[in-house]
Amino acid sequence: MKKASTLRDDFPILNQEVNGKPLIYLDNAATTQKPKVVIDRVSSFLSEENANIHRGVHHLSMNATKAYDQARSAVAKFINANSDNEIIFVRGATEAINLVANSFGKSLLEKGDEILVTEMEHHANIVPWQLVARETGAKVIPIAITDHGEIDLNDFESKINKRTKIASFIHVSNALGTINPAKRMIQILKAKDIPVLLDGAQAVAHQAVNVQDLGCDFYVFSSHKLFGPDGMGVLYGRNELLSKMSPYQGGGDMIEVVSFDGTTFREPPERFEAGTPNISGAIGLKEAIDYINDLGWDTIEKIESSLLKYCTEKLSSIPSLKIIGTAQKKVPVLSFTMGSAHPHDIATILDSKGIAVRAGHHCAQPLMKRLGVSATTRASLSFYNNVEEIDQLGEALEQVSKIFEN
Amino acid sequence: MKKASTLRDDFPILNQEVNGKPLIYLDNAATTQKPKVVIDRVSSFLSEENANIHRGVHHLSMNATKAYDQARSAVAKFINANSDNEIIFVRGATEAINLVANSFGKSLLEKGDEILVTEMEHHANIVPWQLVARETGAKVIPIAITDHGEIDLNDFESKINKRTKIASFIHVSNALGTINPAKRMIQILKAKDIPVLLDGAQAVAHQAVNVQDLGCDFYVFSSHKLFGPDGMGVLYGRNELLSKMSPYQGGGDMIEVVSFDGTTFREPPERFEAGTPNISGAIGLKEAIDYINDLGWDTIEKIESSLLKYCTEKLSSIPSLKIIGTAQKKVPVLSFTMGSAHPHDIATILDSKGIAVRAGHHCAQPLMKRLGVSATTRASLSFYNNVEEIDQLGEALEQVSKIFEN
Amino acid sequence: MDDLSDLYQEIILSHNKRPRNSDPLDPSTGQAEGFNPLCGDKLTVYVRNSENFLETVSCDTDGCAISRASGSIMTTMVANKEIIEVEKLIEDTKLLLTGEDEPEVDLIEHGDMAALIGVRKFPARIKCATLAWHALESALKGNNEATTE
Amino acid sequence: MDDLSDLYQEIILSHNKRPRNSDPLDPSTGQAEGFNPLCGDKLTVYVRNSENFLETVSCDTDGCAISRASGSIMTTMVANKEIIEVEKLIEDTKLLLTGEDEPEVDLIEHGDMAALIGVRKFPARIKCATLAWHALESALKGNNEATTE
Ligand SMILES: Cc1ncc(COP(=O)(O)O)c(C=O)c1O
Ligand SMILES: Cc1ncc(COP(=O)(O)O)c(C=O)c1O
Repeated sequence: MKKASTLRDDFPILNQEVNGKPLIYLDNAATTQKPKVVIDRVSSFLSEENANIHRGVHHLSMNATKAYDQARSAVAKFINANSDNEIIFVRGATEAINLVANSFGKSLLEKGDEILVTEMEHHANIVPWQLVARETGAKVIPIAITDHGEIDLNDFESKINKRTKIASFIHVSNALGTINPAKRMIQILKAKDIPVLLDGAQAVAHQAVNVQDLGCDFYVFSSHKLFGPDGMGVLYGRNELLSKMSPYQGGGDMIEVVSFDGTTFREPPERFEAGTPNISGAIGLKEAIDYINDLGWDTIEKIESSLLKYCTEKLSSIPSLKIIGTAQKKVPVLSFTMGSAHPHDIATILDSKGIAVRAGHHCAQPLMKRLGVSATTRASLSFYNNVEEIDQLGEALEQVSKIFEN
Repeated sequence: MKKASTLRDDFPILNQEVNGKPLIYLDNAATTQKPKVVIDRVSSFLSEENANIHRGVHHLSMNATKAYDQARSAVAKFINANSDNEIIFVRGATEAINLVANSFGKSLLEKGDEILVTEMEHHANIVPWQLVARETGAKVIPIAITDHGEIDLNDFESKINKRTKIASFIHVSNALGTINPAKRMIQILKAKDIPVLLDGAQAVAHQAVNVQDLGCDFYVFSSHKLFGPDGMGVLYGRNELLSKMSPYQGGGDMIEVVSFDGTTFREPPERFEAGTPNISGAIGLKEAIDYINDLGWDTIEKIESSLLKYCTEKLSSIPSLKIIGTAQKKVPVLSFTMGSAHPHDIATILDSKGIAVRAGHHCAQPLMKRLGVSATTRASLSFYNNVEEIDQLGEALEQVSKIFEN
Repeated sequence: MDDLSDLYQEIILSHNKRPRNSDPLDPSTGQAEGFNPLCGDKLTVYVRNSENFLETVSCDTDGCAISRASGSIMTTMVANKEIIEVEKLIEDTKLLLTGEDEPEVDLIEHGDMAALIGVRKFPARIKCATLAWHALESALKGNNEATTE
Repeated sequence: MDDLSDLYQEIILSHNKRPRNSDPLDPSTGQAEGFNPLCGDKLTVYVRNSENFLETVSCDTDGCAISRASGSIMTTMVANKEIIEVEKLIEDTKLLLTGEDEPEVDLIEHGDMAALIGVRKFPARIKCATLAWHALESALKGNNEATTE
């Protein structure tokens, strides 16, 4: 097992100064940093192996195709899909949800039908459904959350009815860190035959995900939040559903026969991957998955749960600071407010000390409204962070308090 | 000015052996290779500057946002757009066409309306229109081409009528190399107020493109065919049209205010860039554009036109070989057939000699049908190719002739 | 630390804590909203003016210290002035905050806005400082929305 | 060059030039199309069989030398055989072309298909060699489409 203290060295970006101070990167929920092996793999692909995939008989193309297919297999294993064909490569979680909303939702939904989401969704899991709702006459129904930032399970059950045609909710909250009881909720939904999409954008970097055990129909995430390259993401879909869905984008590679009299489409996953995909992105994502597998979830969870505990205590010791999101089960994401100090001012002050956090609505405006705040400051940690960094964060926040006389 | 003979050294991938022979890469229409500066830029971004863009107050995020915006400016200048806001970053040419078909086409088209394309389109410029046609009741109407592989301009004019609501055609043919008289065609279309999309996927790597001079409403291309990273592409749209178009995908960054009562959207380009984009891809594309600008179109066109001439002569000297696509104006793309030798067998034989070409329908099945072939072999050149490579190609094809007793 | 104390000066913090002229005007002749979708800052500027003269202004801000202070300072600077003077002040302020060259600060001309010059070192925050001024411009022109992007 | 001459042997080239049994069967008891969307190879296999016995087979191929030769050789190997034998031949051929281990070639068992063993060195082309066999399998099962992916 690797020592936590040396893990940082795997991430070249962490070794730099910002505003004269060592960089303390606490914006991992926005995007994670990439280990050197991932960056090097993208580089070596582009400088030694680059070719377009599919249809190519020549050596480079064959090898690129093989590497792309292997990336698909690695992803399938990573989330325990039943088959490689259940893995569709997209740009990111956002595109994956849009794909399902269009290719699955649109044909299913009728006027008056309901799409169940929660009050804590990321905009990526609200807006695509609103767009489909507008076209079909369906409605987006939010499940209430508690003041701790947990899904209100009573409200959840009460919102399920005969018009509920799809449920789509966040596995782990980007703004609060809450780990939702997805498996239990899915059981309830599946008992009523309601298809479920889980937005795993914030889940995959913190815990093992097993889509078959969860029982969801669709699962989505982004590579860039999983230590992999940007411009790459994954849609998992159960084959039974995927194989009945109509294409999303049209173009090369997703067709069987094209003629002006009519066109036939290939089976999934190809049906949903029109045009040249992000090949180096897929190959880089595989490298990131290999890195995580080498490290092991036990190690990651151990480091992260102790960081979460330490950081929660540290922040709680600052009088004017209020942690937003105090669910029982959390990943190391800490949102907070500090009296009259506005999150953007806090973030600017922290940045001047080399500390990168995010301030704002975290693409969750309805959640902010529900919690009665216009914005929060968010520190989101990963396994490469450490307690010294959290101490620095604490000190900087004390100074914020001083400046704003909280 | 750089010497052509040293240009190869800028492309690390070219310096390798395939099947024991030096790689001769003649599959540039499928994807181009990347100069070292591009690969290094992607690498340095990921290892020193990686952050999510927008909304980030901290140093890394601000700089990443700036670099992303600069990439947009570089693209705008490269194709002479009127404003940076007319440049939308997408995955590739395929996605760009799908975006226009959906956000522009769908609201415009009614039952019986006609979408004008040509018989030489890539599937990427057929299938998205067929999908919208299916939803709206419009029809996709192909303009005939001549036996030389040029657009039949009489047929073009005769196909324009009152029901013609959009024209979308290929600027340069990926299968034949034909450079279409886009400007002249656009003038005719615009005189009748018909909006025009130009598919520039194969044009941008061979000649300067000036969207304002061409007069098109939309222009699309892929970064990976322009010496840039994969998973990145560009939609240019005239602001007047873009600003009226409804969103394509929904999610973060493209919204103004999200609530369950209703959501408002930002102006272009953000409206059309939902979720985290391919940031390193955009930054790498800028580097590719800088590389091309340094090299200069004069140099590129000079090299390529002499390569085209040389290669055309070499291939024409092989008795059984028939060049498919003999337009007056061409980029250095040569499709051909050879008697009873099937393109896949030809490609395999060439590959055994280290020569990478493509065999098949080149994502242009209707074109193949029109020309009465089921597939062709295609050698597509770039400025880093040279006459020695073409000589090798010629020799290998002589051997193909021998094997198949043509 | 120097840049930081430059930014969060006493005068800024005081305007942030107790913004001047933050109540909606009644009666008013115009108003405009300012919105920065990148960070969520939101404000409304109210004006009471004739064709040539700006009588009074208020600015109600939901946002960071920089945007609140900037709006508050603005209201104290532009009231009771000829429109033509106000327009010049708007231009001067934009130049002060965003001009390419390091500005020469004229305490008479720039007034308390001079305190905001520290924002130049914080590019991410410049739009916070200009938001109220853009909204004022819109309100005077009879538009009712302004965003800084 | 050795791999290449292995692949394009005399016997393959001859089957490619003059495929055996390439006309549609009439009457036939079943047929299936084979299609490789990656390269466009297309073929139709026709069978005339009873429950236990395969009387005759034909294969009409629009494709490369490998797929044409493979289909042609197949028709000469499987006709006039018990279905059970044919099924074994199909399995053996798949193993010959795609099995993990380097196969031992049995000229009696594999017949002319042994000539196609060279394709193992050309992974991109293996599906060309198996396409006809997949289609035969489909035709015997009463399915009418097979694709190799
Ligand atoms: C003319 C043309 N249009 C569109 C495309 C699609 O490009 P991409 O696969 O990068 O989306 C291609 C690529 O093959 C092309 O050659
Ligand atoms: C919970 C959640 N869902 C979806 C997304 C969208 O991911 P992307 O922007 O990579 O498409 C994010 C990213 O912020 C997220 O946190």
